[in-house]
Amino acid sequence: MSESNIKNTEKEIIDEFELFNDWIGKYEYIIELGKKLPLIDENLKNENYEVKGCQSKVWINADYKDGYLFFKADSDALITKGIISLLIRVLSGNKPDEILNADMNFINEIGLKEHLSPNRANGLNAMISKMKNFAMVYSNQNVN
Amino acid sequence: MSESNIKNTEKEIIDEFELFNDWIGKYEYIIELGKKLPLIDENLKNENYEVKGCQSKVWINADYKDGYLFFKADSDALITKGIISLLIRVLSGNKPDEILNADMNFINEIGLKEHLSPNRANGLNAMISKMKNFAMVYSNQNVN
Amino acid sequence: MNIDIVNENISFDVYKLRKEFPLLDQQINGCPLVYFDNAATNQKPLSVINSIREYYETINSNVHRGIHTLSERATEAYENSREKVREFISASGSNEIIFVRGTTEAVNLAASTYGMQFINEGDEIIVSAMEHHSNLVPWQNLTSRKKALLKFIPITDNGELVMDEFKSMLNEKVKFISVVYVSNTLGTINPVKEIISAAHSYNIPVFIDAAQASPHIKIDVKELDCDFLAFSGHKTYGPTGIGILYAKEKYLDLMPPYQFGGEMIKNVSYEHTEYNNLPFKFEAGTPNISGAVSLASAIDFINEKGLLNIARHESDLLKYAENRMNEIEGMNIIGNAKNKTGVISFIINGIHPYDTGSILDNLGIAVRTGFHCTQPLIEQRYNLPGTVRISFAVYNTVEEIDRFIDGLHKVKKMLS
Amino acid sequence: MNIDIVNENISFDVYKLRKEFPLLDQQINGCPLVYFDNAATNQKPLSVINSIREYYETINSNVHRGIHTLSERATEAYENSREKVREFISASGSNEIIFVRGTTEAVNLAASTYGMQFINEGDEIIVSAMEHHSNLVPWQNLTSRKKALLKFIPITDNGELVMDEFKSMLNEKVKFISVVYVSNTLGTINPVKEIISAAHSYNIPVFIDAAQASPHIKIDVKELDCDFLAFSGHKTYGPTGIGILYAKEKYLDLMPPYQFGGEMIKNVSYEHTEYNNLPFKFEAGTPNISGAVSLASAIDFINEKGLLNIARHESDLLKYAENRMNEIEGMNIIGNAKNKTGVISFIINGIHPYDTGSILDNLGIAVRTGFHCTQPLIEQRYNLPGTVRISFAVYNTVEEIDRFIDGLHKVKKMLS
Ligand SMILES: Cc1ncc(COP(=O)(O)O)c(C=O)c1O
Ligand SMILES: Cc1ncc(COP(=O)(O)O)c(C=O)c1O
Repeated sequence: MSESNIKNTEKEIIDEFELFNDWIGKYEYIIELGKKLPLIDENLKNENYEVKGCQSKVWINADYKDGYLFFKADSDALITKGIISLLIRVLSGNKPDEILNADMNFINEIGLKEHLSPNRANGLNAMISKMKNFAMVYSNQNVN
Repeated sequence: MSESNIKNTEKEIIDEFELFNDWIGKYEYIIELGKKLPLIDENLKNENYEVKGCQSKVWINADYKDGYLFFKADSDALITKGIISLLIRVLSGNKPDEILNADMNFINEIGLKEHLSPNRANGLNAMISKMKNFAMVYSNQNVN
Repeated sequence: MNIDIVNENISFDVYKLRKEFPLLDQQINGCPLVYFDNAATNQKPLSVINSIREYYETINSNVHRGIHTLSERATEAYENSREKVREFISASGSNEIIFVRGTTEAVNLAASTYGMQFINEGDEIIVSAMEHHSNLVPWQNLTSRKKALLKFIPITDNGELVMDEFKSMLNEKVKFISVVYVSNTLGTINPVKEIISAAHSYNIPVFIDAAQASPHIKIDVKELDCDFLAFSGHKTYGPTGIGILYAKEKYLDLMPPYQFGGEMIKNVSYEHTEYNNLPFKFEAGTPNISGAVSLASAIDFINEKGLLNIARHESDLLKYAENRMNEIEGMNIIGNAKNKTGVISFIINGIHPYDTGSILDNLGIAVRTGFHCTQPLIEQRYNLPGTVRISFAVYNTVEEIDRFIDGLHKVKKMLS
Repeated sequence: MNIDIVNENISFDVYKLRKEFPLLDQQINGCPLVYFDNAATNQKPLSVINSIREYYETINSNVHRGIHTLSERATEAYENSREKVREFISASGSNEIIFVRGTTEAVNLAASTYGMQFINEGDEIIVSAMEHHSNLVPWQNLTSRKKALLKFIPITDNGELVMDEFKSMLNEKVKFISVVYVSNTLGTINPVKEIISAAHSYNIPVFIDAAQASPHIKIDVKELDCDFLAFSGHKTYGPTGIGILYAKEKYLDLMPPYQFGGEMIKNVSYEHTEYNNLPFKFEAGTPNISGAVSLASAIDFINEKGLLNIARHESDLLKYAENRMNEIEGMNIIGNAKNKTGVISFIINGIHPYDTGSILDNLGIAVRTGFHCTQPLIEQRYNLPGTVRISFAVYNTVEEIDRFIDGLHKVKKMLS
């Protein structure tokens, strides 16, 4: 069952981050991840796919295939890309309902929260909302 | 020369107030004085003779006779009446120019200033201004 | 009068509590201060004063736009305060809480945005005959600009709204009502819930001026169902320069912004600006951050003491003071509503309020004299030259009332 | 770089002076704080923080209307502060000094009163291409409501106003000009005196946004002959929630009131209100008394250190920082006016400002990133996604700049 899929990925990430004992290591890792982000099509970098509330530009799109959602994204800031890439790793490839129910608690646990408090977290929350909005759309599609 | 007239009256008042060693005595004396205030005609209690900027209503009028100004006034508050009565005692019966030049320093010296700081002093200053305004009018008349 | 009886219901020790208020411990004109001008502004507990210091010594920074740690901390403190205010007045969302300078600015904001947009020629606005100038002059100005009509709910001699009269004033032309919750001059607690529900049956939005309610009465905007409400920090054991406008989201969404500038924007080009979401749309420029942050401490103080305890204490003081004042010959208490807070306006026959106030001040007793920013109420309704007003806070005591009564006797002796 | 040479002109000891700023002495993310976000808000000396405490512990009371001793003292302190501000900007009368929340409110006040009254369809208002949103959006809104035109003085790539262009924009249709004295993003000190005198030859009044000037440059409204000027307390070593609108008496007299309520009235009846004299006409409601009072302490602090000394110190820091920053490959400094204050906006090739700011923050270095409330300047004029901005105050040191430069090297290492 893929709800535990999400939880498993979260657990994986938490374990990975435990290897770093300072923020530099974590940031370097995030930046690395950012470089591997599955990129959104250039022609989708418009208002509809833009996430409001971030200091850097962020675009997110979702493809729906056989009941599962797959995310792509981009940002002009590297750290932001890294963070989206973590979000995508956790949420991508899951069913809309599972995505809607994800509590994304791993963000607190990997010790990034303190480096991502209100103003920055607003951006983070905006990204998560955008992804959950996609899930909402396709979750309703399922019902109908 | 009646400039010293004004100074003399101020000196008189200062001496009188030195007899009191607390504010109660001073206030009682002021209240007594208030009761003896030369009163303005009832029909002059209108906008033209009203002093703005006091918490109590104050009216002042001046009569000009043979080069000398004589003040009458009234107020609905007793302490205010007492204070105007001191002002009138100092200024009334003098020439407009002398009135214009009076520095009214006795107010500080009788130890009332501390009981008459900004908000209340505004009222005090407004009364003195009104009286000096009369002096100004008649001082100009002299010149012409 | 037995002090123990007066105090038996008080669940806090007022003498101990006074120690939390450094300002109270001073001599004025050689006498220990008696501060009875609490309706004008009340004194601040150490916890509030310390929270201001702490803000400036540890997290001071500009809010919202910064990504550095201090800015994050200042933003968090500022937004936590908004949430604390939301809880304090039981609003549903913290985006309905707008930080303003005070009640006056809140009323002006509503009049200049909602009013300018939705009030038209021939419309009517209703206020009461006991409004503070801050809840009167903005509506005077608006109605005169819009060629609308301003109407007044009349009051009884006791200082209560004539509710039947109010209800008969309601009709389709009435487009807004703004009423004071607690009168700063009379102490009357108005039946605002009844007003609101009557107004809502005509779909008229109601603004509640809660400047004198916030330190004394539990405000519950959900239960009242008011559409707008405002109070001031400085009357609520908090700092000057901060206050709250609450409004229902549906109204805030309809209203154009009030001031323009930083923070209230989402997107700006040379040609055009897109405004921000609530509550930021109404908070242009750098807000009074330290004011907002320490308002949270003031609310903590109130919650800790308990509004019910505070109200009971003040009500005991009110009864005690009214009884003792009525012993004085020639005493006229203005405002005898059944339901009132610890505010007593009075005038002694033949003695001008200014004289009374001046002599009391020389005895170290701070009272207010004059119109209390309700000039039409005093002059036109009660035909008085002003009143003397005493008003209580959580830290006042019966001994202070005794000193005040002694002071009144001295006033009478000196002035009659 | 030899520190002694950098510091030789400084007539105060910056290391000693830093001890007056309690906030500076803290660790952020395990490193000693470097606070380089002074253009957003600067830190407060103990004397200012103490003056707030002293206000609340000794004289807190509502101003103007009270006759009791505390109210007298609070009023005196509040009015003394107004007089201190008058002196600080060399205004002729203290009735030309209006206390407001900050620069944003001052601009809105002018736009909503002078602007709404005197700007008509077809008129033109001129601002510059480098305005802060607070001196742009109010004029956008006004001109769009009035069907008037908003025009922009262009700037060179270096960030200087094109003065010839400006002069050619002047004509009879121009009815108001509002220009920033010192750009918060570029640091440019604009030739406002020249602008004012050119404008006056067409009888056009000029508003000067001095938010970034007050902590760095001696403001002399008489010498400038500006018609309006504004600054914020919180950017001037003073508290949040207080600021100043200066305007010539002749304009203040012409303008209708902005907000209505207590204090701004002389006489009120149910039907009609007569407004108060200057400056009170523009100060409705209980003002930020403690804010005003402690602003006086902030001005005392500045006067004691000397604005010239402060400016010289910051200018030394500016030169040192620019030199060291230019050593870094890919460094682009945005804003290279000949005449600038200690503000440096920059972007490193290929590195997003947000990434730079985030990493610097983790090193305890507080910088600002983004648009700095000048979105059109950054996006439309410079076509950038934002910049990183550092900005200096009297307490910053060359060692802090060194730490910042080390931080930039780390940023480059981590992000390229
Ligand atoms: C009933 C009432 N409304 C409004 C106000 C205005 O509040 P502020 O002066 O804090 O804006 C006051 C206090 O002065 C008041 O007592
Ligand atoms: C140039 C300039 N103008 C106006 C403002 C607005 O000032 P405030 O936010 O204090 O109202 C600022 C600061 O943010 C500024 O830097």
